[in-house]
Amino acid sequence: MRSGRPDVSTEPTRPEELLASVIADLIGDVRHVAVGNASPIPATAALLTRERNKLQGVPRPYVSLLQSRKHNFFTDGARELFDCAGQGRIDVFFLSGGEIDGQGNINLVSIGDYHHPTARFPGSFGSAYLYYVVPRVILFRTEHSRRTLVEKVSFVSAPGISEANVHRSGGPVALVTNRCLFGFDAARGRFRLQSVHPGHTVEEIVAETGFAFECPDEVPTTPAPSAETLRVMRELVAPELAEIYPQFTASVFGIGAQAPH
Amino acid sequence: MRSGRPDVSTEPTRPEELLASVIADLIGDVRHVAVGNASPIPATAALLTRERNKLQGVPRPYVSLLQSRKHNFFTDGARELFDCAGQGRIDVFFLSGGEIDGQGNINLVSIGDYHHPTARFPGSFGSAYLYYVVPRVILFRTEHSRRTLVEKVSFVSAPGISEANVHRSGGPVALVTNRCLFGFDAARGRFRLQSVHPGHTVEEIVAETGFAFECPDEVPTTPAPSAETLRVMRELVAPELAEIYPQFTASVFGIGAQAPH
Amino acid sequence: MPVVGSLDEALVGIQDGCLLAVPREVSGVPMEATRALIRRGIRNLRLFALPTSSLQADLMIGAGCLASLETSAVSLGEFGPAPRFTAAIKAGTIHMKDATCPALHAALQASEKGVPFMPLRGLIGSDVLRERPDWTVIDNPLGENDPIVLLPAIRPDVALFHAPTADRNGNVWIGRQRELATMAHASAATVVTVEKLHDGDLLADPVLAAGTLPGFYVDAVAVVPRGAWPLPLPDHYDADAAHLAEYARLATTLEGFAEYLERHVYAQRAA
Amino acid sequence: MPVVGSLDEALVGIQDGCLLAVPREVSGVPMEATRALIRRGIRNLRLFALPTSSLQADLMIGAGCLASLETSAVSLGEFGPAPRFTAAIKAGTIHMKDATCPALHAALQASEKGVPFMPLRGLIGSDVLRERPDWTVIDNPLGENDPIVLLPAIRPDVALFHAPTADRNGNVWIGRQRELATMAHASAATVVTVEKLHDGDLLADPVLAAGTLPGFYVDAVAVVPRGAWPLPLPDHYDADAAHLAEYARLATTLEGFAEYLERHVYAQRAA
Repeated sequence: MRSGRPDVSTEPTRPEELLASVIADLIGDVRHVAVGNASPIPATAALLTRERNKLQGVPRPYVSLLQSRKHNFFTDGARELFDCAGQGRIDVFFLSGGEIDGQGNINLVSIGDYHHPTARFPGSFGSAYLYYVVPRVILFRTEHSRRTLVEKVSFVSAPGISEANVHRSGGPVALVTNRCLFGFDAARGRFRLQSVHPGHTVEEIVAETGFAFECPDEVPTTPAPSAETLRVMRELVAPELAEIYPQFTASVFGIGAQAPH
Repeated sequence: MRSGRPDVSTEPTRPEELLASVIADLIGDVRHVAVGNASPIPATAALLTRERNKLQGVPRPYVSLLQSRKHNFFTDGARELFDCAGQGRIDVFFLSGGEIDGQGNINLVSIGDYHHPTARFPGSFGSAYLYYVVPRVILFRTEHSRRTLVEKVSFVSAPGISEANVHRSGGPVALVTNRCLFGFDAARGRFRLQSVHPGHTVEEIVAETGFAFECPDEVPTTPAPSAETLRVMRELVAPELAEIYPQFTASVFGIGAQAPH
Repeated sequence: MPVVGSLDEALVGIQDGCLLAVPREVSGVPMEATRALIRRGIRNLRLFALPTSSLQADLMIGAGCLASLETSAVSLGEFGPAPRFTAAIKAGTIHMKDATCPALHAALQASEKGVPFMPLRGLIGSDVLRERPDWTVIDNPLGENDPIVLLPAIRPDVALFHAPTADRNGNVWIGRQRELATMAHASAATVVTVEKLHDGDLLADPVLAAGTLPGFYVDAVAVVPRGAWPLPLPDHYDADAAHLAEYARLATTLEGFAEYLERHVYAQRAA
Repeated sequence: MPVVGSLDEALVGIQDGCLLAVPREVSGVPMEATRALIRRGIRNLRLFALPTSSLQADLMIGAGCLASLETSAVSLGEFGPAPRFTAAIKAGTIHMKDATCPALHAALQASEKGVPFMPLRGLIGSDVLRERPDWTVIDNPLGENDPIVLLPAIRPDVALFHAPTADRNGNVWIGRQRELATMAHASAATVVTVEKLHDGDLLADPVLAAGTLPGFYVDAVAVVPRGAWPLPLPDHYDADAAHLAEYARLATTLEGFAEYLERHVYAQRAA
């Protein structure tokens, strides 16, 4: 499956690899990570977590890639993911948004008046449920701009925080973008700048972010993935991923077209 | 499978055959008849209905014998019968009772104070649901006595009638015993003697029944099954039934021990 | 007993204005049946896509078949937004009932169980809920100061999907796509297209029976090889990526969409 | 990952006082596991039998293992009443929660879906409802003057059942017995005994996968050939009628029941 590529572990880190590494560290030691459709970087991160654990003899997490046949362990139909999450069995999920605001609200529906929108996105998918019941929801948006990270979303597909009497066992823990990593403070309902990716600056983050966020005096640089993490991603994860993300694995890892279906 | 028995269609009608024939006529032209556990006579009646229709080119009803593997078409687990009934897809079901009273209430639980009973039956099974939602429930009790047919049951597993505002698309249509056939008048909430089985009398029915019932001046005798009905029952139904009721088919139809499992 | 016959016969029960339930992309989308309905000129359908849709909804919207759409998302996935869906929403030409996936599953399960509603967690504080006057918030009667959403049961007139195989008794093998069973249970009628007929009785083998929808839920079956094309039928064939890319390109304009319809829907009229 | 090991290891998680869910006679009753629990001297179990029980409940009642029992019926079927159950109810030695089958399914489905209750039709006017203070009647919030019962979600501590096979990943083939999946989904832990191990991955084959409970719901698996005996494992073996008739005869007296226990439960201690 490696199809005669050069020794991959010495190639420079790609931006997608950095983000996958950041996300893998956010996943932590959990039992079950589920990844929705059209999420190649979170899928890379989930499989990276699993493969790194496996190398250390830790037989978890289960990784359910909902778009995959091979990596999808559900047998009770399309509702099982949601039932499973409602049971508290999905520890980590990923959500994005056409817009994300400073309170962690996400908008997957439309811009402007809902009944006369100026832009329409696909729709809320399962967010209006999963955001409430999955303990660690990692927000993910590669376009970090004032267009996507806004003060207040036009439409709340799912809110970042809820009133105290609303049943809520889950919610956002972090927001990963192409420029930085924000942590989410659920008690205060706001983001906190946690690290800035190599090549980016705090000033740039402030300028490109439409919402106010907590900004410590010292903001570390996001650590680059270790050589071992890069090796696991490139040699073990990428071939697994090629089944469902052939274009992504081809462009990022240089494989995919040859991958088995 | 007929194992060298004499020509069965000339043997006299057995009481079980009469009851099965009566029940088959009550079933009518429906889509789906379900039969619970430990109900060999209703099962005979349901299969008789199907086989007679089949001979006339009518491809119904489905007959689900819940105790059977071969005659059980459910694939969604033990709940499917109830869901299916809730959808209005089960047209006929059979219920019995340790006690049955004159309002059609059935008792499958106990005699005396519920918390200190003098007798205990197995329990209500699905009756407290199916009695409400299956349009034609046929009550069936072979022991017709003042012990079983009572004025008021000790415990209402399921009521014969409900208040007007209670969702109820089903209920009892008849009560078949070893002595007679009662129809049930849902509007008046009482039974009406419809026919007396050969060899029994109206006086006997009155004497042996613990509840008051409507009794017309002229009560017909329950018609004996036709020769064709007997033939279908003995030649087509009995072998099908032997899978789940070997003792019953052996004693009534003289087959069963030889039946395939 | 269900009728096993031609596609046109099978679709007779799907009439203008009916509430039609269809599955998501990976569960067997009845694309050939969809094209046949468009050719027939069906109108005012109320489409219920469980829980999301892609090419199917976009095509029917573009062809003017839909009065309303209830689903949780419409997109062409890696091929981009669904152009006719997006245009219709912005123009206000269809009535959109935005939902969230588990709410649609739960509403069908309510119908499956014969109950008037199903409760669901989540939703409270979202604009999805705000825009659904048919969804009700109550205080959990078994709790205290605990708001919870009740979703009314949805009973589609017809469930329509594509599956790998069915037998002559109308039993349909659905495998892991168990939401198709719920969809059939919840609907007044069910119409299925299949790749091929199975010889024998699917219920006779316990292993096959475990993945089979019994025929008494099924009204009509038609054999339509590659009936999900250009969408995938999982474990059987993949999506036709080149075709979907072509659709995504053409459907961005009205002219391109008309060209697509002519070439890939109406040109098959004789079929 | 579930542990695939010995029966005693698998049963470690089933402790005195726990709420234990088990299936009906035709869905794979874990009889050898039941005997092992009796041998271990388990006490104060709260047994939840979905939706009915036979030998299993009777045996555990007679052996003094149960504090309470929630089910819709207990009987030995064609072998007559369940003698120890009947005696215990009359003597008032266990707490009986009489139910009706669909209510037990619905209460587990509530837990499966993570909702606090499930509505159910029927029941109103029955003494089953009267004797269940935990079941609530409300006026349907989406209707008018329409009383409906709400059943609180039931979350068993452990689901325990017997199945034909499992693989080394803990995936369990349950076939049509889909209430076993709901039972596992609804329970905090699941323990399964199986006839034999399946070589390979049950989820790798779409046909087998359709009847498989995924391993992430399963905590422990033990291989116990004929683990349902003397009850049947449908499609695999029938009930042992002679043995059940012997049980029915012996269990009518305390002495006979003690003799049965000694001969068929305790005598296997070494096994």
